[in-house]
Amino acid sequence: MTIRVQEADFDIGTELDRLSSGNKRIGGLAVFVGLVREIHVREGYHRDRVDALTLEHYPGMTETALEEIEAEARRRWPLEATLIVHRYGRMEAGERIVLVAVGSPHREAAFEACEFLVDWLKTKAPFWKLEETPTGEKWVGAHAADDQAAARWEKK
Amino acid sequence: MTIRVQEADFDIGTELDRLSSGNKRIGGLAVFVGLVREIHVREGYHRDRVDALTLEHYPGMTETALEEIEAEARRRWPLEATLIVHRYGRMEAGERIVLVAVGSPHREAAFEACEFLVDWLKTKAPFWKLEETPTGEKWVGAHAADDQAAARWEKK
Amino acid sequence: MKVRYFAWMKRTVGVAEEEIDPPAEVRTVGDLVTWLRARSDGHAEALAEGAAFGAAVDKRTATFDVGIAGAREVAFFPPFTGG
Amino acid sequence: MKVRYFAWMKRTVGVAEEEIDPPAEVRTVGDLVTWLRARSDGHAEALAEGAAFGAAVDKRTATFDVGIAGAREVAFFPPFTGG
Repeated sequence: MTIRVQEADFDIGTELDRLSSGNKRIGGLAVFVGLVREIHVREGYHRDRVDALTLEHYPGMTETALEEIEAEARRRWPLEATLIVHRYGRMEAGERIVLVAVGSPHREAAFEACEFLVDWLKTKAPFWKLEETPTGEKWVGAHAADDQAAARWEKK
Repeated sequence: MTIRVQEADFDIGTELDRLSSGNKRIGGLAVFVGLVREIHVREGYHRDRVDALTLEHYPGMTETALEEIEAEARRRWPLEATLIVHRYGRMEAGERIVLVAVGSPHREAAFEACEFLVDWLKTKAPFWKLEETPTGEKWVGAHAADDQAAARWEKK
Repeated sequence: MKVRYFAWMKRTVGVAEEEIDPPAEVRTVGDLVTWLRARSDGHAEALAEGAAFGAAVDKRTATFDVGIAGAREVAFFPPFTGG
Repeated sequence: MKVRYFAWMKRTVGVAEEEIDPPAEVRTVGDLVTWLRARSDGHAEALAEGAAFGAAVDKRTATFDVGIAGAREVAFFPPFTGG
């Protein structure tokens, strides 16, 4: 039930403590932390380097989109706690970008809902990545793999 | 590649920082935190209360079993980093029991391997839970659901 | 009505946002795209037919058949790449 | 050879571990279970036929057909419930 879009870094331990403390029905937390990956291996051998990236977003729309994604997860799984913290602005390689955490009595629901939230926020929340590479700046294109990952949660 | 069995609590933020720092190929961490759940709803309506539990384990065998589980995960998925911290001894409701974290270039591998590790450690590592309830102490029986969760990873 | 552009579309159009006053026959997001293309080469390139971009009306994702009557803000952007 | 018991089996048997010296015809984990049952009512109850318990030989999970020749430690325990 917490959604934050912020420029500052976050502390995972503090965030997760706050999320689960006081709720005695939580048996498991499933968590995802997205990081700025420096080395990208493409097509199995070619290596690109990303020194930093800048995340642009659409203030106002971002929060609404994340709230809708979170509400959908709560409709689908019995969740006791949810947290999405997504950063924007410039981040160097190795920095944290996003934290998604889900608390549930049962771990299966926590894992599924966490994966769902990550998949959907990648394709349904208005964020755009601009990478700084040795050959210049480059807007990241949408990944077909992300679309496929998101599509598996579409209701038949 | 880190496995620890300890009585003391752990700090999630510190553990995850140590796990991912210095490895620039990690794009995502999938994490599971198991907690002592106080309220157990059984059969949809009956509520049991667990005030605390004591985890017994088999020193020596536990570490070997966890190492084997971790090695199996590395055979199955392209992982950059793995961490299992499992506590033993007495823990009160709301306390952390176990931390499983997996770092990979790609989130799908991280999520799958993390779920695999949790499922297998529940059924293949020698831990036993003794619950303290208002009606006395009670050894936890094996859950059919855990066996089923573990079985889905058995190679055909 | 305000129009906003994000990511590479902002650079191609040349502005992050602009105030516009389209004629009454511009009724939908799709109509607006066609109308905006005529404003400059940058607009024409960013909003070209076949280019992969999406839209939002008042900060909610909108397909091209969505009406824009009464909207305060229409946005255009490339596919999302967050997370 | 040392035998160890865990969780409720330890309470039922009455000891956490014991030194034993079974005769030569006790060759497998299964043989040892049968032999141990005769030691006390607690042993008989903990290691009863049909009870759900597992074993380890020198700290590795072992089925009942595994040999115990040369083993330093055999353990018996209920199904695992960690995590």
